[in-house]
Amino acid sequence: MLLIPCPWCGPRSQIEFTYGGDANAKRPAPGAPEAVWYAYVYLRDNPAGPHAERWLHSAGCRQWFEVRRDTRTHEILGCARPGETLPGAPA
Amino acid sequence: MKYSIFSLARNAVGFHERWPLAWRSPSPKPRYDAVIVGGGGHGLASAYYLAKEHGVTNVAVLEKGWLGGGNTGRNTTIVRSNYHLDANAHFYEYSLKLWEGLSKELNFNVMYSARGVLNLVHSPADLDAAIRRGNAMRLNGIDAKFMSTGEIARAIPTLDCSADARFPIHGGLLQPRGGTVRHDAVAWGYARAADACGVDIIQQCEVTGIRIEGGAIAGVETTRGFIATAKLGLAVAGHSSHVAAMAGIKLPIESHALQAMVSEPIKPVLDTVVTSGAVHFYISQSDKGELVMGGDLDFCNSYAQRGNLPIIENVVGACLALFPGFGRLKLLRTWGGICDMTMDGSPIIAKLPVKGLTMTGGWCYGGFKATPASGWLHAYTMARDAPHPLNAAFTLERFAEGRMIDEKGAGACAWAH
Amino acid sequence: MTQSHRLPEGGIVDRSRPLRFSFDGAPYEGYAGDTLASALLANGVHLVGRSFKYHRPRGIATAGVEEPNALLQIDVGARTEPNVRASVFPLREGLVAASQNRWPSLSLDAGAVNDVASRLIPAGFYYKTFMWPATSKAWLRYEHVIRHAAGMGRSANAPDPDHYEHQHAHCDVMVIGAGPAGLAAARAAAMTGARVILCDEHPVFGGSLVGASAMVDDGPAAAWIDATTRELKGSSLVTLLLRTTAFGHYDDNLIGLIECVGEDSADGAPRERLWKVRAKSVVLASGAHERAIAYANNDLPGTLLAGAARTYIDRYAVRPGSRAVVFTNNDSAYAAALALQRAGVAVAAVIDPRPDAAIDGQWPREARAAGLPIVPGAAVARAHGRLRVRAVDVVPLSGGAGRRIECDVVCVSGGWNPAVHLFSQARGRLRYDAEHATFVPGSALSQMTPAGAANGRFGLAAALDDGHAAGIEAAYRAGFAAASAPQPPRAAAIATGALQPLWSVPTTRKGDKRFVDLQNDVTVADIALAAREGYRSVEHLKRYTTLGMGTDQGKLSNVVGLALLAEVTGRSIPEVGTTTFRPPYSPVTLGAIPGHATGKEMEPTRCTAMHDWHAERGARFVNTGLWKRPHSYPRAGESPDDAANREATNVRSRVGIVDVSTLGKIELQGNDVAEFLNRAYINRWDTLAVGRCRYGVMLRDDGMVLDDGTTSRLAPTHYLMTTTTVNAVKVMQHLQHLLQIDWPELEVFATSVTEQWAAAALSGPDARRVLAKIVDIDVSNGAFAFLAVRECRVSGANGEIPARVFRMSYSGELAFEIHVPADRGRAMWEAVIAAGEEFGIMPYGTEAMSTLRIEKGHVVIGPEADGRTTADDLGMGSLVNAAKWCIGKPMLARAALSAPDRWQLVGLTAQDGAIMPRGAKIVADPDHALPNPMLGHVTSWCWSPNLDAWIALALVANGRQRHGETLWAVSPLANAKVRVTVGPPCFIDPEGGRLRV
Amino acid sequence: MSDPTANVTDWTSVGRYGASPPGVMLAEATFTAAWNLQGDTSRAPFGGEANRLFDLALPTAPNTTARRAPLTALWLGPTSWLIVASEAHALTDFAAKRDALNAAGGALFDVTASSIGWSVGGPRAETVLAKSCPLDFHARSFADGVCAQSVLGHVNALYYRRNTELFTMLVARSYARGAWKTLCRSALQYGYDVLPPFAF
Ligand SMILES: Cc1cc2nc3c(=O)[nH]c(=O)nc-3n(C[C@H](O)[C@H](O)[C@H](O)COP(=O)(O)OP(=O)(O)OC[C@H]3O[C@@H](n4cnc5c(N)ncnc54)[C@H](O)[C@@H]3O)c2cc1C
Ligand SMILES: NC(=O)c1ccc[n+]([C@@H]2O[C@H](COP(=O)([O-])OP(=O)(O)OC[C@H]3O[C@@H](n4cnc5c(N)ncnc54)[C@H](O)[C@@H]3O)[C@@H](O)[C@H]2O)c1
Ligand SMILES: Cc1cc2nc3c(=O)[nH]c(=O)nc-3n(C[C@H](O)[C@H](O)[C@H](O)COP(=O)(O)O)c2cc1C
Ligand SMILES: [Zn+2]
Repeated sequence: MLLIPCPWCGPRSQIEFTYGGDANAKRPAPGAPEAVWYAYVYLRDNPAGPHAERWLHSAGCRQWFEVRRDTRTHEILGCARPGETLPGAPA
Repeated sequence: MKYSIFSLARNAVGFHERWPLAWRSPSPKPRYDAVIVGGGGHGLASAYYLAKEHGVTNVAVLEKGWLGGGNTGRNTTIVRSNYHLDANAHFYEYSLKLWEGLSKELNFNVMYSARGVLNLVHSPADLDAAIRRGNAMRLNGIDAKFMSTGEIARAIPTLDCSADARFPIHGGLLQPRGGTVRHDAVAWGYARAADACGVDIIQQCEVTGIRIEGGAIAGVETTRGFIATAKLGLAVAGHSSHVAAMAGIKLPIESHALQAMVSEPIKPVLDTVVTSGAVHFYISQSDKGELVMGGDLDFCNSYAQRGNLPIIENVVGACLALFPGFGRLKLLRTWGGICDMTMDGSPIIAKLPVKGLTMTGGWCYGGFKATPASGWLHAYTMARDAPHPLNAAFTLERFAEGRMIDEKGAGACAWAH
Repeated sequence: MTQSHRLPEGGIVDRSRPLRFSFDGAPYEGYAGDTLASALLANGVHLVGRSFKYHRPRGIATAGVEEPNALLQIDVGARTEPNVRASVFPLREGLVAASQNRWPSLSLDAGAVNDVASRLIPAGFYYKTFMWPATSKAWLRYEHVIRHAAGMGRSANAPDPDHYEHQHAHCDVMVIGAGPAGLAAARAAAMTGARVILCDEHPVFGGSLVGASAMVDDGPAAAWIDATTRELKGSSLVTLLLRTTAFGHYDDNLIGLIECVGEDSADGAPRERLWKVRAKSVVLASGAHERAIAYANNDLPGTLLAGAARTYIDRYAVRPGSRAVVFTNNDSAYAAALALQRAGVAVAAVIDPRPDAAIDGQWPREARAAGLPIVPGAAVARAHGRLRVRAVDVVPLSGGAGRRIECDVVCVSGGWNPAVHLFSQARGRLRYDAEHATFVPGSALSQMTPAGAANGRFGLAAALDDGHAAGIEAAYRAGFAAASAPQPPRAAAIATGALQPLWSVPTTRKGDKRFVDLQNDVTVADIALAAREGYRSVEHLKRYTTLGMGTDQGKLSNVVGLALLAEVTGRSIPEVGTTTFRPPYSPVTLGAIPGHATGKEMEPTRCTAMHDWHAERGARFVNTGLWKRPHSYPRAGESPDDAANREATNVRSRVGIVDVSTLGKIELQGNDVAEFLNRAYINRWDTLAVGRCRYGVMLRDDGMVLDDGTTSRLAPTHYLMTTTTVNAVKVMQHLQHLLQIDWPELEVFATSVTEQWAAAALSGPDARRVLAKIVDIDVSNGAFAFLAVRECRVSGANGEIPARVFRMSYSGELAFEIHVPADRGRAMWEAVIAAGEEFGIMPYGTEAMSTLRIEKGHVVIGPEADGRTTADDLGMGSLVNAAKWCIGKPMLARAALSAPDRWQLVGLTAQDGAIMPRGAKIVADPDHALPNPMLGHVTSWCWSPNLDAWIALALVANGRQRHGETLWAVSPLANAKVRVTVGPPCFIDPEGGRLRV
Repeated sequence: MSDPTANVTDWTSVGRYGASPPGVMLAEATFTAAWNLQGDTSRAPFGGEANRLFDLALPTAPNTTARRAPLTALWLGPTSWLIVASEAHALTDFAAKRDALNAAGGALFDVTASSIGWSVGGPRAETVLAKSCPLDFHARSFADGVCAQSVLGHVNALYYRRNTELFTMLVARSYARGAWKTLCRSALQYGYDVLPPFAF
């Protein structure tokens, strides 16, 4: 069971969290072209390897944040609060 | 050598020392007319039908591991066609029809066990939805039967049908022709039959790149060298995004771990497949006697073929809530597979935006039952370079066009389907 | 009840506490401290079961969890338990045990015909036959027979009377296994001040050292075990767990343990406890499993592992037989041979394939000195006997004539396999160790340190050393270091000679059965067959032959099997590799896995503040999400549906009250709330006046309807949003995401107040009169208009209650929604009921509420808004404000979402008084050939007591253009078909006059 | 599955259950008001205003508390706190304070009726809480004054260590009965007392 490092509460058990998916899916500006909206709504980064993803500490501090996790090993490589840069970016 | 009780008897005399190879292990040729990536049920079926139905026999199936080692070898083996939406209903019903004749077709006993699949209903709202679905099935010419709580209690005495249960059983929707099929036999049966048609099944051969020239498929880079082909079909399930990316295509798919588990073998206690959407649980008893159980996804992207305890707790918790008598049985083994979850819960069996490239994937946790139809239609689409009416709706473009096939209505959230 | 094979002294059994038990009906006696297996052996019982496929007689083969044969059915009735491993199951008074998989009896089993017919049923035979006749049901019939022949023990058919619980725990160092290595590791780690948990599956500490004659720290091993455990018990930072198996390793070093607490749950203690231990660092000191050698009839009762024989003698003081043959390719079995001799068992011979010169370790030398007849360069080729081994044929490997040796036990050792299961589960790489011909942990893991036999460090001295070092290392990794390096426990190293790999003994007779996997009846020939047919991957071998797929998961057989596969396919053993190790390490009781989260507590249950009142009035409850809501309040002799109709009629004619506390409620404050709501909803909120509320609809990003509800403006920068009951959490998380990730620039603070407010909707022509009696504000139409919100005080029998009252209507009648702090919910409810009495007020449930809203054509998230419908499909396209952007709007532009044939919301009325079938589909021609094209389906339907007809809401292709048409609502499941008239969704008071009075 | 606490009612049923001497003490933790305060302390004037209104420094370190009897301020999130009053009239003029905080760029929500509080003490308190909660309650990592939101089984719960002997926890009202049952069942094997309510 994952031990997820909440950037506020520190490492907590996975059961306190809710998954939010691909963190690179960034909400487009209202006026963005339909193609951009389509990509945002439907297309996902889905790498076999380090994956930037969102988690909500739903049973804890109620904060959304980002985690980089290797999808092959489930090893967590880093976490970040909104606005911070997520460490462990693949070179 | 044809498999039968007679060949078995004949070989018994010779202490089974003369059985031939079920399939060869050839080394890859430099070029094929068609290459299928993925030696699971879908890839092997695609190759078999290419050869058998369309006479394309110069075909290779490339498998990075051992054939059938992906989800085909790790699923809970439930086959059914109890869908609500037309596109799904017709597709899965075609698959079920192929299952019915598959052992004979392949001369390999895939153990299609038409023991019935019963979806339990736990609330009045579920009841409406289940009956609505059953009616849609019947209007689509698919067998479906509603079972009252009383009928269920009589048919499955081990089930807790009491009215004060946490999730009381309000009835159930039965598809009598639904059931199970021996997972490994499907991979092996198609492999043997495809091999007999001349298909090269190449194991331990991972595709590491896709070569595109002038916007068309030129071949694949593999761990065993470059292999040229103009027709490339992807049947890599959980790895769909990963492999499609080699052709520069981003898919509306996420890969998630789904776990399954078996109890120790026991004497027969359960003759039908029982599933419950409300508590995310499904169970059947294998011929060896284990209870084969599964439930929900592990809820975060994964390629690890393993999961964690919370889901196992939920699955067994649901099991014991429904079957309180199983409490002292023991869990024997748990494992996981990688599901290719799409944004509407339905598959993609279609041409991709590169000339000569097709895929059959996006199975979510329900693609085993699709194996024969998926292979058949994928082969058709590859051979004719155009989809068959049965898979015409399962395009990649449907999302951009707003033609989602969203059985659950859960929307663009991969893990919600 | 003599214990014919019990030794006069020695062992850890308590001879002062005899225990009576029965096996297959016959009474026996053992001692406290026995396992069921040791007690059976003490009574000379070897034959305990029949094998899975061939139904061959089988005996006790091991003294541990790796047992493939001795699987018994324990107890009867609700507490009966199948497949119990007798080799680890502690004996208890009155225990009732029975053999499995045999009929009519163990010694005379009809299933044994399979053995005779065995040549017809080699590995995978079922893939090749049972295909005739070629009908879709053919296999079902064969399957029926096969299923009943297969399987093992039986499941109980009554609920498990015992209960199980979970326990979370955290530690710096988790030590798995309390043998010499584990004890040394725990001791060393504890000295550093680290928090340590030590567990062992056995009921005693010491592992393979228990009862052994070895010396540790110049004293008897038993004394060292004692001192060490006492020292550990003394520390408040150490937790010791016996009868506790570490069954699995999960992400981030979460170790699953299963503890056997007690056999029944008097005093509230559970039967078993599932531990979830989050360990900073783990020492895996799980020891090693001995393996066998395959030769003809190597499955006869009386055949057991040499190490097991030694354990039965040393630990349980049991003599496994009277005349033994020992067959080994390594030194360890010589210790067993010596133990046998000490125990008064005649050792007829020690058969060893190794050349005489190679048999020179310390134990072999002691064996020679003790006069044991050693036969070098030889092997056991075949065993004889029916229900018990009588003799073995011994052949020189160089060829030449063999000889027969009489015996009633054969003790076999083919070498040892480290118990690397959890190391491998933790994704540790294994390395093939040619010296010991087995797989051992390869590259180290940062969070797990294997030690002792589990680490390929066989031998006591090595194990103690290795364990000690591992304990220090693990503690250091967890951030703890000992002030002064403690001394490792010492033992004399024992010189051992090299092992000579021997997996199977060649045979000349083709029909011979040389078993590799005893439980699943997999023979050497089966492995050759698999390879011959192309099942050459170790994973294919496993699945084709079922090697290692039994309850023992191949602890004895896997390495032998893959070595044989390597042999027949001409590959090296490491090339072949192992199959995947998966949890659980040994089988875990299903009941323990969810703990209490099953049955009625599988999911939590939520109750509103008025729940007890409803219950006291005999309400029928339904689940809505996790909530319990009253479905209706049936009176004596009234059906729930009749009750609902009565309740619904009463609302339209007089007045009714319904508990709506379960609606999600979210309060928002901040300067940008209006802007935020404008973006989140399809409609506008900046234009909403303070003190008023409005119905709103939210879309998903894909343009489909997500949720709906009314939102009120309590102050310029203060709003109260309501959501549907089921979506409350989803919507809150959605809003949090928008505020924290997408639009952090907006100044909006939100909190869920669902739990804060109890709410009731008071509706019906007399609603105002009832309300006026209990509130301190003017509720006249002028002062309190439709869609207005007021704060006031509700006064009732138990004082005044601050409240928010909303004049809105779901029923379509004059209605008010009253919200009060949840702790005053029941008081408010009772005040309204009291005030309403004179007007004939009745409580109503979800069923009547549904009838009322269907009559009004209100959509519900789920049936109508089914996740595939747009606002326009539901007839609310006009609400999508053209002047502003909102979530979902961009994707709504997709052509298909405004196609003319989209399914649109309509109202249906059954013609000529017919009953609308449940879950009906809409077709043009009910008798059209199948497949019959569907034009839509009924989403909600009811008997409308107020219209005196069956009506429904439905989604129908191009429905808004079909008003007035006649279509068919059909239900093949109920073989019902009804003519229906299509019309607008609202059946009652379309202008809404009633709710504005 | 048998349920040893089938007849457990609720936290008002004072008495001794199971073995003596009991390993666990349970009691309702009563409070007169609980307000959720939200705002960004790094943005003036909110921080200063909040501290002034309640005359206590909001704990800004995650999972910490500040106590000025009869008030306790518990950290809920980087911009969210729960202020609990254990005596009548300790927290008053909600509307005025809310308006003041709105003006200062913050928010105030009354959640007094939202949850039920319990105190859990005794030598087995940590063990009992840890049966249903994955937090590490050992004093080494859960010191006096620490608070943390987590779960009790499948129910969200807030835990606060008042002192070495005593934990106080909050559970949402609609879940309270089930959560209480969970606590009692975990405690029964060690014996437990249900004491009359005492202040948060
Ligand atoms: C636990 C679980 C339970 C399930 N239960 C059911 C069920 O009850 N009913 C049902 O209908 N469905 C079920 N499913 C879904 C079903 O198993 C799958 O949808 C189906 O087996 C997919 O078959 P496939 O041949 O497409 O994929 P696979 O069998 O996974 O085959 C894909 C193959 O591609 C190979 N591959 C991947 N990448 C490469 C590469 N780069 N180069 C070469 N080869 C590659 C993989 O090694 C793999 O062997 C379940 C799935 C899981 C995980
Ligand atoms: N070739 C040989 O001579 C040989 C081979 C094997 C063992 N040994 C002897 O074994 C000893 C090695 O000591 P050791 O401590 O490494 O092994 P051990 O066998 O003495 O101790 C391992 C203990 O861990 C327990 N265990 C294993 N897996 C477990 C799990 N998942 N959960 C809970 N408990 C578990 C076992 O029941 C056992 O009690 C030495 O005394 C050595 O003489 C010798
Ligand atoms: C339908 C089905 C039944 C299974 N039955 C057993 C079984 O009886 N014993 C066993 O050890 N494993 C059983 N397994 C699990 C496999 O051993 C294996 O775990 C699974 O195929 C995944 O492969 P992997 O664990 O090697 O990754 C079964 C798997 C499936 C799909
Ligand atoms: Zn947090």
